[in-house]
Amino acid sequence: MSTAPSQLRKAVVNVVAFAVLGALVLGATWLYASQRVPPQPLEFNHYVHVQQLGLSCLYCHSNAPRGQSAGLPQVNRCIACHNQLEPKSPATRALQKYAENGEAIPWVPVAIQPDFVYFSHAPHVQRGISCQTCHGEVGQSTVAQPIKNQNMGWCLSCHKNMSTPERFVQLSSCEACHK
Amino acid sequence: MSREGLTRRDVLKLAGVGGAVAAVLSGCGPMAKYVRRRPYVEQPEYALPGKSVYFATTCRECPAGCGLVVRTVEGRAIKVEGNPNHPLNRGSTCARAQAALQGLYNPDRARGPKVRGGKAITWEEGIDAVARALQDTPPEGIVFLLGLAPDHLAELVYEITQALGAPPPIRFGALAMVEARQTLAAAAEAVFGQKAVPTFDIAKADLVISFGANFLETWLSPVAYAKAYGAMRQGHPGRRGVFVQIEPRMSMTGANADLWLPAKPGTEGLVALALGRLMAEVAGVEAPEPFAQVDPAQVAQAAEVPLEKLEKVARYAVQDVERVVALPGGVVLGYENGVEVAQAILALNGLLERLGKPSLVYFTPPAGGREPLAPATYKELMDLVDRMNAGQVKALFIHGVNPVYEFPKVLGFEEALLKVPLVISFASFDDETVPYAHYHLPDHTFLESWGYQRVQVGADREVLSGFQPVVVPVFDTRATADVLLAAVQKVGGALAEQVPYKNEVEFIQKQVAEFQKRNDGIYQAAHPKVFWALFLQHGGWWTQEATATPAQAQVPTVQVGEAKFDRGELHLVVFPHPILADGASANNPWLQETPDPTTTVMWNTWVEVHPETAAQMGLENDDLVLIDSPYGAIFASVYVYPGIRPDTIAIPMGQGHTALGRWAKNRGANPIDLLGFGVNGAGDAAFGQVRVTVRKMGRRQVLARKENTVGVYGDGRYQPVDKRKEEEEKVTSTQE
Amino acid sequence: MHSETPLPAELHGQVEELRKEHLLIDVRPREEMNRMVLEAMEDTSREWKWAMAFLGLVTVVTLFGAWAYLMSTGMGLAGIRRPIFWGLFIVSFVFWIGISHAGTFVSAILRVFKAEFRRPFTRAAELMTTFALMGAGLYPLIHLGRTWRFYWMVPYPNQRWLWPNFRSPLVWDFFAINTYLIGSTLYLYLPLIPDLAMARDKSTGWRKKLYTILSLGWRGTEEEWRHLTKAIQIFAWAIIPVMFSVHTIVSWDFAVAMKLGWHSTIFGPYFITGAILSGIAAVGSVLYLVRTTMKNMTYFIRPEHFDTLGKLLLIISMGWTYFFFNEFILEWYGGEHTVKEIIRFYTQGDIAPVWWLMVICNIFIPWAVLWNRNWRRKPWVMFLMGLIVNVGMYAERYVIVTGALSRNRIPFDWGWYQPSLVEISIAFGTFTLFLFMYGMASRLIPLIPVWEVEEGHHAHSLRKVGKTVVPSVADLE
Amino acid sequence: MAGEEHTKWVMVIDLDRCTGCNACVTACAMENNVAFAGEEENAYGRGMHWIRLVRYWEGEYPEVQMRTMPMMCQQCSNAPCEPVCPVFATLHSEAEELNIQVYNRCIGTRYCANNCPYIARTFNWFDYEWPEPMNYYLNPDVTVRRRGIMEKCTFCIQRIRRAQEEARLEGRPVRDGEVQPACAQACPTDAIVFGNWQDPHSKVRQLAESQRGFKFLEELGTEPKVIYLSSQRHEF
Amino acid sequence: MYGGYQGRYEPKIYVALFDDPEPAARAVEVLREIGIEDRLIQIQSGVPWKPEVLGRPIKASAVPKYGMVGAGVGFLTSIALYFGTPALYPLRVGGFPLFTMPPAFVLIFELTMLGLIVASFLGVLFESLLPPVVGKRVYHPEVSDGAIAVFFQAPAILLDRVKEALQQVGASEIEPVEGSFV
Repeated sequence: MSTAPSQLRKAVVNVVAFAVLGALVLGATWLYASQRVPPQPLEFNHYVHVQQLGLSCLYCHSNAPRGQSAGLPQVNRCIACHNQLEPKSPATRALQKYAENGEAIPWVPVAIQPDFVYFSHAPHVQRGISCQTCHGEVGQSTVAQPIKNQNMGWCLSCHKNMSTPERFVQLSSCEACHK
Repeated sequence: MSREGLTRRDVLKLAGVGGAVAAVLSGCGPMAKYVRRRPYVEQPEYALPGKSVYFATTCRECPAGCGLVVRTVEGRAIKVEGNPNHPLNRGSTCARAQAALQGLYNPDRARGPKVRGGKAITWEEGIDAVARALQDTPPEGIVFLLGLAPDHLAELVYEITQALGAPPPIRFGALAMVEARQTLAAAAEAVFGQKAVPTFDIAKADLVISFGANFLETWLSPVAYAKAYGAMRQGHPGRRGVFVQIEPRMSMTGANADLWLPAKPGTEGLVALALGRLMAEVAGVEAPEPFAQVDPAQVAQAAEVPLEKLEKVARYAVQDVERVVALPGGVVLGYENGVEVAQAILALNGLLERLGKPSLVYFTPPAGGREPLAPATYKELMDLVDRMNAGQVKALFIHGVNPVYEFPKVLGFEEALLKVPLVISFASFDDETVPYAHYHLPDHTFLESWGYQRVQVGADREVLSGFQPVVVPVFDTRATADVLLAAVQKVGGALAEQVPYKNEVEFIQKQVAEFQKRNDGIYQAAHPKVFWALFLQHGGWWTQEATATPAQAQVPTVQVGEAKFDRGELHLVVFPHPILADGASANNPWLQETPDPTTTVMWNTWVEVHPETAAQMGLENDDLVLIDSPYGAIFASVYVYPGIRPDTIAIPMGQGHTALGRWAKNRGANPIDLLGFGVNGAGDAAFGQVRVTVRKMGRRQVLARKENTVGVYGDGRYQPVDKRKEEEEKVTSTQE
Repeated sequence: MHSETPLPAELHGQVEELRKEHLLIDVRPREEMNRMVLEAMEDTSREWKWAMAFLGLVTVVTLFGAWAYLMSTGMGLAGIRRPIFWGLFIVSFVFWIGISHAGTFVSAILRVFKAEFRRPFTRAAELMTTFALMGAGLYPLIHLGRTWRFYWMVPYPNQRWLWPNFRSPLVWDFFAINTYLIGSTLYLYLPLIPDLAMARDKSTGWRKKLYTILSLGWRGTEEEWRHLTKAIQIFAWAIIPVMFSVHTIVSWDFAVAMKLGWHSTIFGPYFITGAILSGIAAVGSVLYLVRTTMKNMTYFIRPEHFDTLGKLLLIISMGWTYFFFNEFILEWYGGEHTVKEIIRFYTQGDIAPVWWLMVICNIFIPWAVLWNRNWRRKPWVMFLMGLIVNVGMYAERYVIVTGALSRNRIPFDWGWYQPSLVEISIAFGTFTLFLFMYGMASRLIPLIPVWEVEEGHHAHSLRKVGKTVVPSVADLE
Repeated sequence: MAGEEHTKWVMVIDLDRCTGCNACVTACAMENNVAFAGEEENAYGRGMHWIRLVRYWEGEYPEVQMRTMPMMCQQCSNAPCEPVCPVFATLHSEAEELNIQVYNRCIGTRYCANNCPYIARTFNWFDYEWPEPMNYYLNPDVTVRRRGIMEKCTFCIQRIRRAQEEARLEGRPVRDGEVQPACAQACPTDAIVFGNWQDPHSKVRQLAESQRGFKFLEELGTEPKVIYLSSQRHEF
Repeated sequence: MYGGYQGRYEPKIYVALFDDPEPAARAVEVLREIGIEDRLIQIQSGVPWKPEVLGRPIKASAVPKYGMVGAGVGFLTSIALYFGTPALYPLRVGGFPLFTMPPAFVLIFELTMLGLIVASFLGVLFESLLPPVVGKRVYHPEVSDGAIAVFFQAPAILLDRVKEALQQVGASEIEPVEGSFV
């Protein structure tokens, strides 16, 4: 007779099981879809350059305060130091090969904007936003890693937090980034 | 963007262009889908990723010489803009200049030097071939066939031919043929005493009477004229210029007229004289000699123009307004009596001057006092073909012109070309002439080139408009001037002494240096390098003040006579396509896709037929017809066009390529093939005397148009097709 | 149980008369009806298999194949062009939404009004609703330029800070169609449960397993019946306004637009009437197919049904004509230039054949034929009428969607529309999809609601309970 | 930025100056990466032009007269295209008072295009190609649209934003005439003028107050931001 | 629970089949007279006979309540969506105010109806405990052929008395069945 409570229990178990399964599937999809660390042509170590040697980000990514993209270092900027520093290491040899051939190093960009998003470094850097705000502590890691969840909501929440409501009207207007 | 700001700020950036462009191409942009991202090997100081760099240069899509500013980003040319300071176009551009980037980045461009048959060679071999040609050919057997731009190359070639003792280069182009520049110059000599193409200052005019001149489309300097047209209409507060156009087929220019008079072809000169006589009558003075000889009523009847309209125009010109100008152009110069017709029309200006009206005609002072090499006449071209056929031409260099396409078939240039033992083409594209060339040594397109153009018409001051490369060459092409100079070096000896330039830039710098001494330019500099940098930065050199003065017009004695016509049913008007012009850039897809202003047709050739004529012949829109002239025949689709005389059909130039690339090839028809031999007094082609027969082919070939095919006639009220036909039948039956 | 007792000879005429007025008076025992329905359902003959295989194949090719081609290549494969941005897809969408009104109308409205003759074919009509709606629901997806982004219309929390625009009629559409699809599917399913239980009890093998799952353990206890009948009542009342809202909102897709020829206040009722017209016509056609292709169906689906449907069809056709007249006469009378152009285009322009087809199929032929009782009672006539009216209604949607778009305020940009092969293929594919789904369903679920038919048998019998007399089954409260 | 909150971009088109030369059409296409569709597609009415010249013939030969009118998105204040979009792919920018189209948000219902009384919108029927190296000229400031989405004139929003950014970095308001859409920049007769309505000294403001000014289909209540100056004709 | 028999006999469920509602109703009456309460009787049938006809207690269904609750949830959801999302993320279209009432009614109506419909359906399932998640429940397959099955739970000691009484009112057979009522 008194089976109703056990039925309910079973129903609850069913629902919970379904929810967990769904969450697992969705989570796996999200993990799959999120960005992962790409292999680079040269093993550049950000930690050594930034933390140990104390180089500023702008030394290599010199275009950030002036242009749209921060820019990737030219070969001769690397060579300028590496002619003296560790000229024998395999990575430096590979670097020299690029320099001798006059080729650009085919760096694989880590922080990628989709085609339909227009982001310019200049206005952000000129307003004194540090590189770490968006790119995280790249200097702490050996290999540059993409920042998770750098999506539209992330941009908007930052725009909202860092501006006045009047200014946010402009900063949240679609055409600010989508042209 | 701030154009003023840029020119000031980018002085230094532009100064070092020569060496720096080499590294520019390996840039990157955010368009990941289309362009690979790569860092610079050596980043030019002026090129910041994502920042635009602007280069001032000159348009070479037609010989006018408008100033451009090209926006580049990371070594790629992104957008052509007008140079706001250039005295000719003042920041504006036409459609052709806008689409020039599609010529620059055209996938169908010639990608490197070749010999006949398509085998690739090195530039060394190519230069050797040129050197051998210059060395081994007897000088009188060397012929340079050049287009109307660029002037620096023509001048360099002129020096080379002088040094060799060869005949001077021949400059020609289909556009020049229908513009009949020599006719205009000849007529101007008779009226203004100066043998050059005059500029008509319509900006200041209260009344413009144009006889066939399509000055808003392709004529001489269209952007400058369009600029002036805008000023004429609404540039002066409280005073709106009025515009009368007299031509058999309503061109885009005519479509903008307040009054469009479709005079019978061949009567335009008489209409001008009648108009002059009427003006004199209104003014109450005795009509001068050429005007006195006509009877306006008779002329109006012969020209099928209402006399009352002519009277009103005459009265308006004399009584109501102050500044009046009359200009000839287009098809009215294309009769055997074209010079006389032009004189009659220009004489109106003389008459008006006698009636106390100010002159609105001036001659653009040639830059540096040096007239650019005048274009050749049709007659000279026929002579050239004769010489080729006679085997007198041993080496033919072709640059900037596509004779197999642009010259009427009836001239026999193709056959003559086969008799020339050495033909070298410098075309940037694999055009129709290239297969006949033994060597194809492709030049850059103008956005990769150095050079200058001496502005000849449209500017009120001396203008030397400069070109500079805005990007590094996309393909393995080389400047023709450099090739010639390298060959000259190779030949050495007296030739090298007389033509002592190391390269093209040195030659140009030498020419430009002449202007350093001038103190009336927009800039001065003591050091040649700084002057050169300023020259590049400004996109040329011109004087600060307008120096052109109004030309005093005479009233010459003119016997207009009668225009002669071939046999045939209908008059033929061959006009330069308002967008494609002569078709040299027909492979720029956006030029093909830009609708024709009057018909909105894109991508094809159409035949304009008057609705009545079409009804009589049973033709409807898109019907394929065969157009047959005594000299050739083409197929094209009918466009029933309300703005054309019933006894006339019109076909635009620009299409009908059999080569030139994927977007131009096998598209439409080339009406130049219909033209014949006739020349006028100045030696220009009498292209207006051709008459044709039209035959229905019983097939339809639908024209791509922007307009829809219903509802655009009349006030836009839709009529079902069969009903319209009924009405047309009614019209024809009442006529019978 | 009612056993079949031989009737006295003198009563035959009387019974015949009764049958005409109250359908299915010649009752058969429940076992026999069960057997007949199951026999029809389990009749997976070779012909049926071939037909299903063929229909399935054709659907895969013409609908899904063409859709995949369209999606991978671009909307340009369709015949639409500027300024006619909507074409056959939207036409088919509106058409199928219209068809989907039949089931609800026949089942819910007749249920609410306790029209007894509905009983044998409510399920056949409800199935139409569900499948037609599924077909219709495909079209908004097919016609999207970027189908793979359709989920942006769904309101769900996301990182973009963006929600659907609830002011857009397309979002209303989205909600209305989903509500209607869910509602009508549940409305189909609820009365189906007892019949599935019946099938469970009487079948073996995989069918038994299937029906065990589908019947949800239905036993027919008093509790279950109480809740089920209550729920069916609620559904019948609730689904009617939803049905009206759906087609009204579909009509608002057009009516709210700043588009002459669309911007009409009469579109809501006009579309609903048209939908019911096409729906009822389609019911006639489908019932004919069911009756002729399935076993034992002549007992359940009878000329009386066709007769009644015919009367309905005639009435609705008149209603439609009334709205049609309103729509055109008023716009024409108003005399706005562009509207006149649109009407001229309808009646004389390129689209005129379609417009006149609509008038002939929706007015002239039904009016001429359906007055006649003898014609109405002939199933094949009603089958043809169903087809003709549906052709007419397809034409109506074609005219409204593409015709009005062909004329606008800028004569320079007028145009006209020609459907492309891909569009026609997809439109055709939904017809075969519908037939395929219906054919499959006819062999998988009892197409006749046996319990409702039996309920109908008892419906008019009053039972004495103690001292009171009550109707015996719940429905006749 | 002072004054920036009150920008209202307005375009004035002087039909008396306009010759119908179509330079604006080409300029627009080159600036905004507008695809070329080819002959067949254009013959079928699928040109991608963001701006077109609407042309009419008036009168009968020989009194026939051609009228042209450049027609593009009128950037209506009450744009009929906006509310019908289910996903906010086209909406009103409060910052610029412009009607904007967000390509990556568009799902391609094409409702906006049906609802536009100016027929200003074009649809990407296919993925259009710029064969290498023609893709080099593509403007990096403008999204290259893929198949299945709507596009339309944006008043060259990328130029507006660029000028604003430059002005802000230099700490000054945007000057009159500093922003020019590609069509206005190219126009050989200066028929198209662009500027900020809120600036009482701007050229557009002065021109727009001309007696010749009118807005196309103004009676629909869309409040377009393109003001046409009617053309005139001297009758002989 | 079972009066004096409790603890001495385990009650079992039996079924009696009837063809018509009248005998079934009489059977129910007989059972009640014997002392078997209504809650120990369950009737299964192939058509929804009215409880009055079968002499069973009349109960109201809870399904409408589910429906109301569902409608309420739908209504609140629609309000939250329609007024909540633009308030959080204001986007302007077509010169419309941010909150336009006429479109709100559309959304409110649709979601309310959706809530009503779905909740009513779920109500049927919940109230009838469908689908079964417990063990075997009493059932007789002849129900689907139109028979009326009267299930009753009675201790064995009463069985003979019950059988006799039921056969008097016309039960075709009385047999024990496995399973529970719910």
